[in-house]
Formats: sequence, structure tokens, C-alpha cells
Amino acid sequence: MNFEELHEIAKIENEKRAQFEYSINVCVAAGCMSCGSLELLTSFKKEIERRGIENWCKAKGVGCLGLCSAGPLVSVQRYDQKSEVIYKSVTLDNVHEIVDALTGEPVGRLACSKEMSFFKNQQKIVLENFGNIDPEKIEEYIAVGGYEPLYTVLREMSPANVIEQIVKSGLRGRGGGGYPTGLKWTTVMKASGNQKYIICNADEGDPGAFMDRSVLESDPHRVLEGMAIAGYAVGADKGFIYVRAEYPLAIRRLKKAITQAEQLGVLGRGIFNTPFNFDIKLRLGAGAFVCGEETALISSIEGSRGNPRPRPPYPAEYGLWGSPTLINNVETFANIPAIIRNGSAWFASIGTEKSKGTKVFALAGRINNTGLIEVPMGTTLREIVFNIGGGIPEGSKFKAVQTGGPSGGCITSDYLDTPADYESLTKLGSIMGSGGMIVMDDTSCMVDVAKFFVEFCMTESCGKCVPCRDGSAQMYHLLSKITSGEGNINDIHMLEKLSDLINNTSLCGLGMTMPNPVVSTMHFFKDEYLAHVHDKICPAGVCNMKRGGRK
Amino acid sequence: MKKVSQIQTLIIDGKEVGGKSDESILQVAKENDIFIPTLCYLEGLSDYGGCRMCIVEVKGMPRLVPACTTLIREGMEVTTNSEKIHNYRLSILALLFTERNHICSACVSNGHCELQTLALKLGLTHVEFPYIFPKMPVDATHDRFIADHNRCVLCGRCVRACHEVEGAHTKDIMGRGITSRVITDLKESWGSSKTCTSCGKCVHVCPTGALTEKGKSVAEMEKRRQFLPYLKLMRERR
Amino acid sequence: MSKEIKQTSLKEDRRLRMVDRTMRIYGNEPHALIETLHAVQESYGFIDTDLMQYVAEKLGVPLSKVYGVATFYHFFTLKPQGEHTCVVCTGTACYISGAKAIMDDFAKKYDLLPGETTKDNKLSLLTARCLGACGLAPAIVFDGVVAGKQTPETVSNTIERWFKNEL
Amino acid sequence: MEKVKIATSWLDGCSGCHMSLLDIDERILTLLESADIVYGPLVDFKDYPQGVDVAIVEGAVSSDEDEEKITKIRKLTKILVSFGDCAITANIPGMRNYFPTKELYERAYFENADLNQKRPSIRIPHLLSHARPIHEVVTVDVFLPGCPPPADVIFYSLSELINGRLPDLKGKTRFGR
Repeated sequence: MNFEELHEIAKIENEKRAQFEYSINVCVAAGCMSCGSLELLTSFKKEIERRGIENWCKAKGVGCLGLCSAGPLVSVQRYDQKSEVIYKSVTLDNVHEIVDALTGEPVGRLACSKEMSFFKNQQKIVLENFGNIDPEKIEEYIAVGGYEPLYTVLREMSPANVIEQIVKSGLRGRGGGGYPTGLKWTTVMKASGNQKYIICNADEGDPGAFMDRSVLESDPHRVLEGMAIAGYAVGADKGFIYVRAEYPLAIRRLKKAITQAEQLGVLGRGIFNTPFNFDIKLRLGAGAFVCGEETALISSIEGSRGNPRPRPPYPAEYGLWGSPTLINNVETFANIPAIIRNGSAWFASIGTEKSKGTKVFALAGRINNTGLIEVPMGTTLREIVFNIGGGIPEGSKFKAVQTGGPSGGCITSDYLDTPADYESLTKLGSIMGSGGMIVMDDTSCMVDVAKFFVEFCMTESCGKCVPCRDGSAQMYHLLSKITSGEGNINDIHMLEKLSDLINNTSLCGLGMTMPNPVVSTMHFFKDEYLAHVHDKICPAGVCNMKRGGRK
Repeated sequence: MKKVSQIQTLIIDGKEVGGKSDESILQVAKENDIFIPTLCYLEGLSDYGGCRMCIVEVKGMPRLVPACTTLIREGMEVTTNSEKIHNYRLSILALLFTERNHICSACVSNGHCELQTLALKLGLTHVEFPYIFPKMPVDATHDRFIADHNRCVLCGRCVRACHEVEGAHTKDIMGRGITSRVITDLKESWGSSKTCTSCGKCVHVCPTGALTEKGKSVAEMEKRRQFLPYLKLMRERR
Repeated sequence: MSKEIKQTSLKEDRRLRMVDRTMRIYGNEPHALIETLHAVQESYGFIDTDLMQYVAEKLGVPLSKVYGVATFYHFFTLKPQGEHTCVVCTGTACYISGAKAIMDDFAKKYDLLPGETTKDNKLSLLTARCLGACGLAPAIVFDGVVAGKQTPETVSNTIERWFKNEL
Repeated sequence: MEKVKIATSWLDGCSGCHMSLLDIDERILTLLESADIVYGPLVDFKDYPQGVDVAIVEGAVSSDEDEEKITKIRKLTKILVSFGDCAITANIPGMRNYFPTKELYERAYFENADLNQKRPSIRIPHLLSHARPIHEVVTVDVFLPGCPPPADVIFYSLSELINGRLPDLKGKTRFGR
């Protein structure tokens, strides 16, 4: 494979595309698939064939279109005018009229307005190819410029150059911690060792987050390319993607993508006729949240229990099988090709002073537009929830937005004007996390929510260190007592004490951040806790109180 | 390429001390008779970092660190005991007592138990968190030994001794979190284990009365561990 | 020696070939343990003791470690599943959108708690920590097929149809 | 000077702690110079009096009767001492906590009874689901662990309490013997 060949593939693919005036793009990511989008795609194909219009119109499966709550989504694209209509909640019965409408006015009843803030107010880098390319065809990725950055890197840049670009871009880890990516790469590059590894952390364990799943399902090559670039930069020739077994579709597409990339020679030995070799292997998680922690993840790839170990030494120096290892999350790798293509200055011009670029968020819970969005860092929570997210369903009232999953906290309406960046969210007692945003309205009891997260952490604790293992069980016990109306004020004090203990003495990130949902709800919703304890009442009417009170 | 260890000086509790660069804070503290409580740590086994009893403060580090797994550095300033650290240790110890059923007065290890001794040394006179009282099994199927899960603190010493020193790896930990438990082979009875060599190392490294010899009555079970550092040295030189 | 008989019959088992293949791909190295357990579960539906022993011997991994790993990861199950399985997502979005009511309904209607199978071996109830289908909360996987926006009613409809062999 | 009023009581325990109290031997006379024992199994008073300064209670809270007793003691006492391991950890009485109370009754009155296999007809205190340490039921001021606590430590603690000080028991006595 050389540059000309790569261009040839892109050219052929683009010519192929240009033959068709219309493309009916059916979302085949997991959300829409579970609403029957595959049947829909088949039906569109049949309809096109029946009408004999296959020489100017084609139907294909594409990645996530974002607005998962209104699935299945279908995007009808016109190549000449480059216009696009997105149809929502499409059923088999609608196939006929949508094809009818190709040359006329769109079916207004089903169409989402492109002017809708959900689509208008986003800025897409990681998600740029979503809804546009078929994730199962490498040619389509190449047609939109894919693997060109890898070529540029291998042929025109030194590893030090690449890292310099990443450092300058200001990219920070998208997995939650926000550690500067360039710094991490530098450490691994400088670490001594003949064998180094790249690991892509796709163990998206935060309940309520599905950004990584979507990226892997909708644009898998992007991640492979990012990993290969990282491999070149730090001097690694082997990569692993550690992906949750709960994501069968993502696994299937990744496997396919790796095979295609190997066949084309953009992965494997002597990539682009350079001495650079890079292999990527998949490793399946098996349902352990703690494996999102990097030392636990390494232990899991090695075939052991996912127990974290104390750091230092950091994986950058002593990682997989004792070798220097670079671990980044899916979204981080997905940003790399764009940074190489458009330059670090371009990337650094987006976002805030300390948080550069964009962030993908998964909106879920009591919000109208549940789905996947990408906005510049520093976009306010109000903009995300009420504008892009379309606000709260009618008849209920916004209560809080939870970011960062079991390691994060709740943010109330008073703080909605906070910009979503690493520092601002931390200041509010929450964290950016991997990007899950769960919106809650007045039907949610915050004590119950805290209990939910503590139970999650209790069952996900690996059990190695005492504060996390036993402290989580004690906290769960106390919260159960409070939510059943048998708590007293002493229990609240004990919760505070345990939170402090677990936060300060646990071995790994899971334990350290586990008390966050409790601390944050106790801070913002103390009155709800007190109502449970003093009046034996659950104000939201969620908890089953044993003695008196509502419900 | 073996790294050559260098001599470093550091300050522990205001006292200037020296140690080798590949030594942990705990090792250097021990050499200088500075007491840091430990539970999962045992000389001769790999470091585990699980019990969190040995947490210390290092000036300039944002978090408390376990002394057993943190290597010394030139100019380091370590505080091994402050009111804050002491209170955390007390709470951790208290949590350990709530987790299983530690009935000291009826335990064969009474008087020779590291958990009990730690409570005495740190001045834990009661446990503020509610006891869980889980129903735990006792495995007395082995000819010579008993495994009483009521007394287990999940320190992992037995697992490490069996794997690292004896090389049998008969014991491991199953499950996770509060439901983890030490097992023999495929969670089989100890007596029927085909991999166990009955060497008894696990029994003697166990800090509590979880692993004991048969035929011992209350307070009679004393553990011997002197063999461990010796064995480790001999195996390294093999 | 009933165990040995079972072992020989294991060897003739076609499902075992997939497990063997997986181990071979990874060169029968100990680090293939988790991938192999995935293969076991995929071909047999669960991981039983004999198979753990088989895998341990083939990969040269201690028995206790195999058991420790198999029980550490919640995706693995050591019990056979019923004819049909129902996985309720208990991620945050699903939880606040009504997964709890669905679970309560299982307890009430079928006397099933998570991880249990009905006595007639027809139905198993499992939970998952977020399927990533939060946009469709609450989500449930019926025999491997994800269905979104479920309610206790839609769930029992599906199950009743299973029971009547309509699906 | 008015003498300090001391009460002792036992809940679900074996009385061993009280025996250890007697093991302070003749030193009890020193204590009684400035204190009176106003209630408890060692003296003959029927009702728990008002205005007790120090109450020393052994045993776990195991039955509804224990619960009533300790609540009353707490109400009428200034300083409550949890006396011995059963009071502090539930200890031996706590060993029944893994079994449902129904099974306990079965075991005690039927399986292990050679004669007269029946539940007692006169009212016996109703067992709570768990035997609990005293401080899980009421607030406790001083913890004196040990099974039983050594006599010397008991003497020291009482001397301190009689002199209006809270004893510092850290490092002086441990759980178990």
C-alpha cells in the first residue's frame, strides 16, 4: 500500500458515490438496530430495486445519527446539492412515502428540522463521519480522507514531531481524568524497553454512558488509525483494544475493521512501505467496571482478576507484561487523526483555555432528546440540557444533571451556567468523566440515586482494599436504612465519615471517587436526606418508607 | 540490566534516615525502629497494598500513600502518624472487624492474632460501624488444617505464600468486593485438594485465626514465620 | 471414574472444538484464560466445573485462579441458563426510567430475582450494568435481542408469548 | 461529700465480667469509700434508681427485655460503660446471628431437649433477630473491652470514673482474653 493506492481507493469510492444522486442512510448503530433499523434497511433496498431506481439511488447502513430517542433514524442525502433530510421514528410503513419524496418535498410529518438546535448547535470532530459512512466498509472511511493522517505521520513526521503536535493541541484524556495526552505519550516514548504496547480502553463501564460504543460501532477505523499513530509516536508495534463484552455489535464491527485494515495493509507489517509494523488485537472485558482503571485493565488483558495495583509504577513505565504501555480511551484516540489532519493549532482553537477540543456527551434520563452529541469544551450545561437536549419532558421539573457516572456528582439548576470543562465540573464536586449525562427531574429521589450508585460501586468493588470493599457495603447499608425510613441523624454523620475515609485511603480510582455521588447529593439536597431521617418522608415519593410518610 | 541501588536520605517523623533506592518507606522505617502498622504486608511475600493500614503522609504528595509499596526518594519527608492518619487506621480496622465474625474470646489464635494486636496497639476499644454478621463456612476437611472464613481478613497472604513460595497456587480469591472469599482449587474442600502439598505455609502466614492447625484449642495457635525471608533468599539464589 | 468418562465424552463434544480453537489461537498461553472462558460460555451457555478443569490443564493455569477469574467477572455464569433469558439493564438511565419497576414485576409475577431461573427451567432473569442503549431506557435483552422503552406490561407480553411458544 | 452512685447490670452475657469485677478483691473496699453500688446482681435492690452516676453493663442486647432494660438504664444514668466483649461486639451471643430465631427456638427447645419438647408456656423474653452491641441501641460513653476485662483495668476504670474522669483505655485491654 502506498499513497497513490490510498488515493485510488478514495477516488474510486468517491466516484462510486457520485453515481448516485440520492443516498438513503439508515442508522444501524445499536440503539436504532434494536428498533428494527436492519429490517428497515432491507425494505429500502427492496423498494429501490422494485422501482428500478438503483442507478441513481442507494440505501446503506451508517453509524449513529445521534438522536437515539427518536429511532430508527434515516438520513436522506442528495449529493448534488449536498442537502440532507433526517427522518425520525421511521417504520416499515413509511418506506414507500420516503422513497416517493426523494424528488419532491420531504415528508414533513417525519422530518426533523436541520435547524433544530440538536443538530445545529453541535460541532463534530470525533463524530464527523457519523451518519455519513458505512462503518463496515473501509473504503468509505478512506473516501472521506481516512488513513491519510497515518500516511502523513509515517512518511513525513518523526515520532517526536507527532508528539509535539499532540502536546500543542492540548488534548486531554477523554476517559475521565483529563490527563494531558501529549505528556502521557512523551513518558511512554521516553520509557526504556524494546517492547511497548498501546491499549485502547473501550471498557465503557459508566452506567449511562455510550459514547465509546457509538464511536466503535459507527467509525471503528478512526480508532484503529489513532492507535496506529500513537504506536508510531511512542515506538510500539502492538495494540490491544479492551472492549466490553456487552457491546456485541461494536465487537463485530471492530473485528471486521481490523481484518479489512490488515488486508489493505494499513495495519500489519511495513505499513505504507515504511518499516513501521502495527498489529491490533481485541480483548473482551467480562463485566467488571473496575477494569476501566488502567492497572486493573492490564491485569485483565493478562488473563487475571481485574485487581488494580498501587501506582507508581505507572503503566507508562511498567504496564502490560511489565512493558511500557500507553493507555488511552476510545474518544482520545478518535481525536488523533483529526489533529494530525487539521493541525494542532486548529484543535487548540476549539474549547476553553485548559480544556481543548470538543467533548462527546451521551444524554440520557429525563430529557427530550436522549442521544449522542458533540460540543466544544466549555459549552454550558444549560445549553446542553435545555437547548441541544430539548429540555425536560412536559409536566416535570428539572432537578439535577448527573455527570461522571458512579464517580461523579449532581449539578443543580443554580449551576447550569457552568461551562462543561474538566476544571469547572471538578470545582462543583462532580467530574467530567467519560461523558455520560443523566438528567433527573422531580420524580427522582436523590437519596435513592445516591443509593443506586453506592450499590453499583459495592458490587463492582474488586475487594482488594479494605476501605472500598467494606466501606461501600457499610454505606449501602446506611443508605438502605435511610431510604426505608429507619435512619437517624447519626447515620448521616457516619456517611460523611465513611465518604472521607474511602476517598482518602482507597487503592484505586474506583474507591477514591466512589463517595462522590453521596457527597454531592448530601451537599445539594441535604433537605431530602433530612426529610427521610427526621420526617420519615421521601419527598419524591420513590422510597418505600416503613413508618408513616408518603408511599 | 540490573539497576544499581543508591543510598538515599530522607526524613521519617522528623528523623533523618537513610536507605537504598529500591527500598520501600516501610522497610526503611523498620530498619530505624519506626513503627508503622501493617496487616497484608509480610516480609518474604510480594507487596499487596490492600489493607491500607500502613498509609503515611509524604510531603508534596496529594494523597496518602501505602508505605509498603512506595519506594523512598532522596529528600522525602514522611509522616507515619498524625491524628488524621491514626483516625483513618482506626476506621479501617473497625471496618475489618465488621466484615466477618471475629470472636476473639473463642478463637484459637486469641493472643497471637495480628488483627487483635493491632486493635490493642492502636487503641480500638469498640467498632462504631454496624456488624454485618455474615454466615461463613468452616472447612475442616483437611487432615491437619482448618480454614475458618469467619476470621478471614482477605489480606491475600495465604494466596501469595502458596503461589510465590510453595509454587502450588492451591489458594486464590473468588468473587469480588464484599463477597470475595479465599478458595481451594475450584472451590473444593481443602481435604480433597490434589494440588495442596499440605506444607502449611498458608497457615503460618495467616495473620488471624482463619487458617489454623487442627487440635489447637482457644489461644493455642501460635504462628511461625521465620522461615519465610529465609526461603525467599534461598529461592532467589537457586 | 465418572469424571474421566465425562472428560472423554467432552472431547467428542463439537462445542469443545470452538473452545480448543480459541485456546489454539492464543497459543495455549495462560493469558488466554478470559478469552477462553468467553468461548466456553458462548458454546455451552455457562461455565461448568469440568470445563474449568479442562481449560486449566490446557492453558497451564492453576485451578483456583480459573475459578477466581470466572467468579470475578459478572459476565460469566457458572449456572446453566433457562430456555429463555431476559437481561434487564440496570444502568443509571434505565434505573431512573423504570427498570426497578420491571424487576419488581419479575419478583411478583414469576418469583424471580436476578441470577435466578424458574423451576421449570423456562426463564432466567439476569441484569447488566448498562448496555449502552441509554437512549432507549429502560432497555431489555430478550434472548440476545435488545428492546428499548420497555414497561412491565411489554415485558410480560413477550414472556407470555414465550411461554405459549409463540416466539 | 456525696458518694458516687454506681449501678451494674447484665444483659445477654455469662456473668464472667461481673466475676472479673469481683476479682479486684479487697480493692473494692477502697472504691466503696467514695462510691455506693446502688443496683445490680451483686446487691439487693429491686428497681433501677434515679440519678445513677455510672452504670456498668455487661452482655449484648439480645431480647426485647434487654432492649427495655438498656433504654431505661440509659435514661436514668449519667455515664454508661459497655462492660466486656459481649456488650461491645455481641461476642458469643452474636454467634447466633447467622440463624433465624425460629431455628434457634427449634434447636433449644426441641432438637436438643431430651424431655419435655415444647416451647415454655410462661412468657420468656422474645429474641430479637440479632444480638447487638449496646452502642448500636443506645449511646455509650466508655468502652471496656475484654472477655472478661482484666480486674486491674476494671479497678483503674472505676477509680477514674469515681474521681470524675473518663478512663483512657487505649492499649490497656483488648478484645478477647
